[in-house]
Amino acid sequence: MLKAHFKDLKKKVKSVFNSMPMLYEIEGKQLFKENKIPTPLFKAYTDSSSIIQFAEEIGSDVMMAKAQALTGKRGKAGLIRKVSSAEAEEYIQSILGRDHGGKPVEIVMLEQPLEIEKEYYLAVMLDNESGKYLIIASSRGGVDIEEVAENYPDEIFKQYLPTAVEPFSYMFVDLGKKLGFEAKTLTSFTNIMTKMVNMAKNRDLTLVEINPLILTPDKKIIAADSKVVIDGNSDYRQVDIAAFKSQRARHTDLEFEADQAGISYVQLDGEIGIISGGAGLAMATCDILEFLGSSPANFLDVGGGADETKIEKSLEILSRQDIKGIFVNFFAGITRCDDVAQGIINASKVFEIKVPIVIRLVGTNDKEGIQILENNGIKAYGEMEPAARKIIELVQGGN
Amino acid sequence: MLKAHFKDLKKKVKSVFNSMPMLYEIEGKQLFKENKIPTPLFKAYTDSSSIIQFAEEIGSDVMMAKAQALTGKRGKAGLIRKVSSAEAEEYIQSILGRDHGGKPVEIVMLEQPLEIEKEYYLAVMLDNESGKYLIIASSRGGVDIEEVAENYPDEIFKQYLPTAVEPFSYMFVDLGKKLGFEAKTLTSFTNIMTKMVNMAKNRDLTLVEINPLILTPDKKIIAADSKVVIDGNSDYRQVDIAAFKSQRARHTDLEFEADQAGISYVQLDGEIGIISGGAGLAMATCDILEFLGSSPANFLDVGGGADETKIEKSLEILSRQDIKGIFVNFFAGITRCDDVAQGIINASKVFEIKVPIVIRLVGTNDKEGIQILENNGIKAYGEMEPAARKIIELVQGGN
Amino acid sequence: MAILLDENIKVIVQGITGKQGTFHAKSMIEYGTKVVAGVTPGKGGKEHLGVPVFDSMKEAVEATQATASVIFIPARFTYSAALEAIDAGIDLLTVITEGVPVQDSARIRQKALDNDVVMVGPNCPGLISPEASKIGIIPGKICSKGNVGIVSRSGTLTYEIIQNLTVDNLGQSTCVGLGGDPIKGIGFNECLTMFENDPQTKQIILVGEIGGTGEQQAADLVKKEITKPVYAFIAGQTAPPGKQMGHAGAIVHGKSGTAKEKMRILSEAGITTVKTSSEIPLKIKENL
Amino acid sequence: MAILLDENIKVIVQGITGKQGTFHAKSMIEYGTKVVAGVTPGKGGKEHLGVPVFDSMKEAVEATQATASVIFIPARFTYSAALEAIDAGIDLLTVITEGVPVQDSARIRQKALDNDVVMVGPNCPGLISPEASKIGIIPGKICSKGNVGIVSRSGTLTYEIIQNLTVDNLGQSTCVGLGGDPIKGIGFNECLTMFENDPQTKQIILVGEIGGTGEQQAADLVKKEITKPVYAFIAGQTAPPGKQMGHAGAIVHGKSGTAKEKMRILSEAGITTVKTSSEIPLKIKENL
Repeated sequence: MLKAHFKDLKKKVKSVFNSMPMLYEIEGKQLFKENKIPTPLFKAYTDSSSIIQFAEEIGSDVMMAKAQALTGKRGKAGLIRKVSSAEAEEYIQSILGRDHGGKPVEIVMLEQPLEIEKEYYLAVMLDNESGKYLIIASSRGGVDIEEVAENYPDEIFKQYLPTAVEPFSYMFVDLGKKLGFEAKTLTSFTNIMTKMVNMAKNRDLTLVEINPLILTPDKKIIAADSKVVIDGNSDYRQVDIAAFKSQRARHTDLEFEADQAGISYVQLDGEIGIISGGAGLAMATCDILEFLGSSPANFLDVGGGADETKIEKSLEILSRQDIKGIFVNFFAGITRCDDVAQGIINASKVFEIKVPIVIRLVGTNDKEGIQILENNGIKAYGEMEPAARKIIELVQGGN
Repeated sequence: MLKAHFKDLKKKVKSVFNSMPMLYEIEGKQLFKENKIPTPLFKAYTDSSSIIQFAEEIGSDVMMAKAQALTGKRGKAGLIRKVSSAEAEEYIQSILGRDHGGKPVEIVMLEQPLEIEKEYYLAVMLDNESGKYLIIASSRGGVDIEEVAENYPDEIFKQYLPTAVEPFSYMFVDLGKKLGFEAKTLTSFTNIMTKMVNMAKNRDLTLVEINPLILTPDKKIIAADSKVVIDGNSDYRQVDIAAFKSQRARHTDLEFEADQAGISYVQLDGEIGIISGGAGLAMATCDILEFLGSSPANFLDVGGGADETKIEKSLEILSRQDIKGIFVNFFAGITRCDDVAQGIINASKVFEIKVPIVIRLVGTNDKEGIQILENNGIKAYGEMEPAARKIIELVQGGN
Repeated sequence: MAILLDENIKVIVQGITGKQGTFHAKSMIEYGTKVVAGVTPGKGGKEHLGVPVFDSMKEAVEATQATASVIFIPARFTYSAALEAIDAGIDLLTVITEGVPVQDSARIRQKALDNDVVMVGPNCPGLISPEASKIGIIPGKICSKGNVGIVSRSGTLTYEIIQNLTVDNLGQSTCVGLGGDPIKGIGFNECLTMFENDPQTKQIILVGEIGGTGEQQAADLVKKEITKPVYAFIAGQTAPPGKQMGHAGAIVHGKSGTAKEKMRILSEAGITTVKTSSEIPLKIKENL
Repeated sequence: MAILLDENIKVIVQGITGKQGTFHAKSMIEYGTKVVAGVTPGKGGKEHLGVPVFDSMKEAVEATQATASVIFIPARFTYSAALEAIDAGIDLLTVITEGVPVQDSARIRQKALDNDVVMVGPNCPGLISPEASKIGIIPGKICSKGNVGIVSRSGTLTYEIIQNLTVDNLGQSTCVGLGGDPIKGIGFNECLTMFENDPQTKQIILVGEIGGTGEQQAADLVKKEITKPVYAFIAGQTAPPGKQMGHAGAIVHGKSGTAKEKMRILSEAGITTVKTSSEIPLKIKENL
């Protein structure tokens, strides 16, 4: 069953619209350190003096320099390299600012190189299907784990743990043995597992992935990498995590601004800007533009219960994007059509909307909303497809 | 049922030998503050400048000065008084060092006086019978609650809560209503309850008692007193609490020294010092001395699995007490008689034991223990009563 | 008959005195839902919208014998409110609130499972059995009574589909908005089974989205156990590939998260899939 | 017959490779207890005292089908060890460890109750059915087989009483040391009921202490349901009044905590109470 699903994973879609943001490796490792999960010594690069200091700290002239990025394949992109302290500065300067996955590298991490006896893969994720923590582990770590899952499905081990259960070392003895740990390394492993699950619980992490988890020749188990995904809904109670630099870096400036205003906004590269409410309808709005021969310039979901201000803000954000038209598409449930209409009118008073705009407004308080628009000389559509056709016609003219 | 049990509560014994130590009021209130349970403003008195500062802080010239003590009846003893800032210094100096319950007053707390609309009683205790948290509350607070329990048993409300359950405000709505809270005060109360239970759980408190809990004329609920009992077994994970000043103050110096060595030692006023293992046997050892016409000079339980060092330490402690004889009484289970014997021999080499000593040694490895004693010319008894008679005879001579 | 709710179901609104609670409780009452009580701690004893307000769910359930509750409470207090509803003995718990920490949702879900409570949501529009009762925020006027059952992961998109059906004289038995969060209460399969067993329901519409594996599991179930015709629409068909939940997510979910893949699997299970929501009524009418 | 343990019970020692674990496991084996396994994480696969050591209780139970475990583990790890034993499906859990945080004990106790596990301790000497099996640290050589059942809140004091009985040719059916901690597993009443139903037991001795209310509850039970003669000794008769658990403790326990009061209540229930432990054999012989 596993095998069947692993062909073309690289391009797998897991919604661009989710609120499950990733941390930088170095931020993940800060959380590891807080939770006493062993990591190599590490330090953020600040200037050349930090390199000298770090070399002293680790008692070695050789260190890893790792560009911090929210997308993978850093190794292949030449963004991770083992360097001597003499080479480090030049190498780091060469990668700082380099584009990776559409973002410039802004942070470089210095790390103690490790001697490796064996590499493991380890992940704790909050599993959507079961609603439990799912632990995934393999003794074939350090490589593309998805290929391992495809080629050696029997060497991928899984264990579920209810979220309400307090984790203890004994719960992970079986798993540790399957991975081949024994004696002292077995207890090290079960302790690390316990800490990982506790960290996930206490810090509202939806994924903690370590690949590779390293066994050193002197039988220490160390997390050599970190991939940590947080739960955006928990920002209010994980204020320090929400403030990590990666949380700003994962957005374009406009996206970040929208995010701060509680709006889900993703920049795309089409011609028509959209404003909608509800992820499903917003996606369907993008879809219908494509199907009808145009393209969305963005995904924008004001979220449930949006008020006038959010509508105004959405229009303001679109006004700063290079677009040919705006398609406002609401089927209001918890949001109210009069709020949407009022927001549009308010916005149009504050700044000029220079491109054609088509508004489709149905649902809660739609009569009131339509009335507000009509009072301002704007016609509202009742159905999505005719409205979509209209905005495309306005944008593309007679073509 | 309640009524039947409340006649002579003042002298109720709850084991002098327990490890459930109480905190000073001011320490309890520090915990309240940490847990956002509302208290009056308070401050520890340090010198006359602290009085001036505090008067400014509370914006009033009048304050409460409260001697800190581990025994009750402070009010009746004149150790609590409402004073002006001009009077405070003199009053505080008059009570500092004054004896209360066998201990000199060492700490005085300054506190903001409160306007009172109504007084309540509130307690969260870890209940031994049920193994659950037991909440006890009454709207007849501020007075002797045991009398309330006797005279108005229907106005004492109880609620049990399993220790594993996460407390939430909704669980305390019923209780709050029984106490007569409503509207805003109801939610204040349920919030306070939630915080109290969380505090008890997180800080290993076996009792949190507030009497009175005060409702002010402007409808604020405030903890005007605190009685907090901690769990000595949890000292290793509540290091800051274990370090509170009250934890030293509840012992005599000798008791404190014994406590630090893991020995349960309580000074009494009899003639024969005892060393025993197990609280039950140690108590029975005290009892038998009384029954046979003598008296114990102390209670001393070395605890389970005591080694030579603890025995040595016990003898050393007794050597500093004014006693006429020593009765060592062991029926060893997890402790080993050879360890006990060796400890006695070791001690006798380090310092002279000036009073008669009778040793009764039975149980695990008793042959080995008796052999060790015999090698040193000491005879061991096999039964408790003959041994007790012997030490009394040695101490009291031919009388 | 419909599923989950009929005209007799008694509903308590948690957070009834808040802005959203007030607005939507009113709309529910106007629709004919038996809203028998509201709960707002500290406001017990009052009346709001003509409905008695209680300080706790326990009191509200004891006083009204209601079996359902709907939560309009800010995200950070939703966990406690949901546990309170379950502790009070509710059978059907609908959580409208958006932005609930996923770990909270996981724990509510577990507690609901342990107590045989049907949980819908969070971050969902709720449910409606047209002309009988609605719980949540689905606009009542777009619905009409009939024999199409709808189960959807999307909120607003569902309204779209309901409206299209109503315009085309295809009434609905019950519409269930499951909610868009990764961890939620009941899913497609629970609803498919209920619709299969509901005499009123003759066709079933399933509205999915990219991400997750609920649609694939639904396909499995439909193949094996559902005899009524099923139609499906998946939102996000043109969405660009985005971030995934690490390799762990890939190991668990494989590539199954794309709209294209979902539609392929659903089609293979004999489900009629459509590209735009407006096609659904046409397809249903074709098959009638 | 005896209660709780007989010659067939298979026992796992948790913490077998530690100092205490080694010493007392050896003593249990020498006494004839079927110690079938030890558990020390990280030491699985070895042998210790001729017994296989496992990394986890789960493995040990699976390999040996043992139904009892005894814990010799430092206090701060006892909570986890106890939960592990319960999770592994043990029926009888004996916790010897002293100094366990009371909240931990409360939670272990709850979990034991939820899983129908008989928990003895913590801070207890364990149990022994003479000439059959012992679990814990009661010195075997002072015991002899017979028909006196003993249940005690004290450890060392119980040895005293056992020895007096043995010297006087009064053998024991089972001796249970409940432990001296405020919150513990089974209490007097569970044991009294088992002794009542045990054909081997003809007399029962109850050893109490000051504090708590277990003795009073025992008195109630004896009055109502125990037909066999019961003898009681309470330690701490001369103890000076000490600190109490605040007023809350007083409200719950009243003045019932003194030895004098306990003895009065026990006497009223028809129990023969004695002032010194050495009187017990005399009283039993009088009544034979």
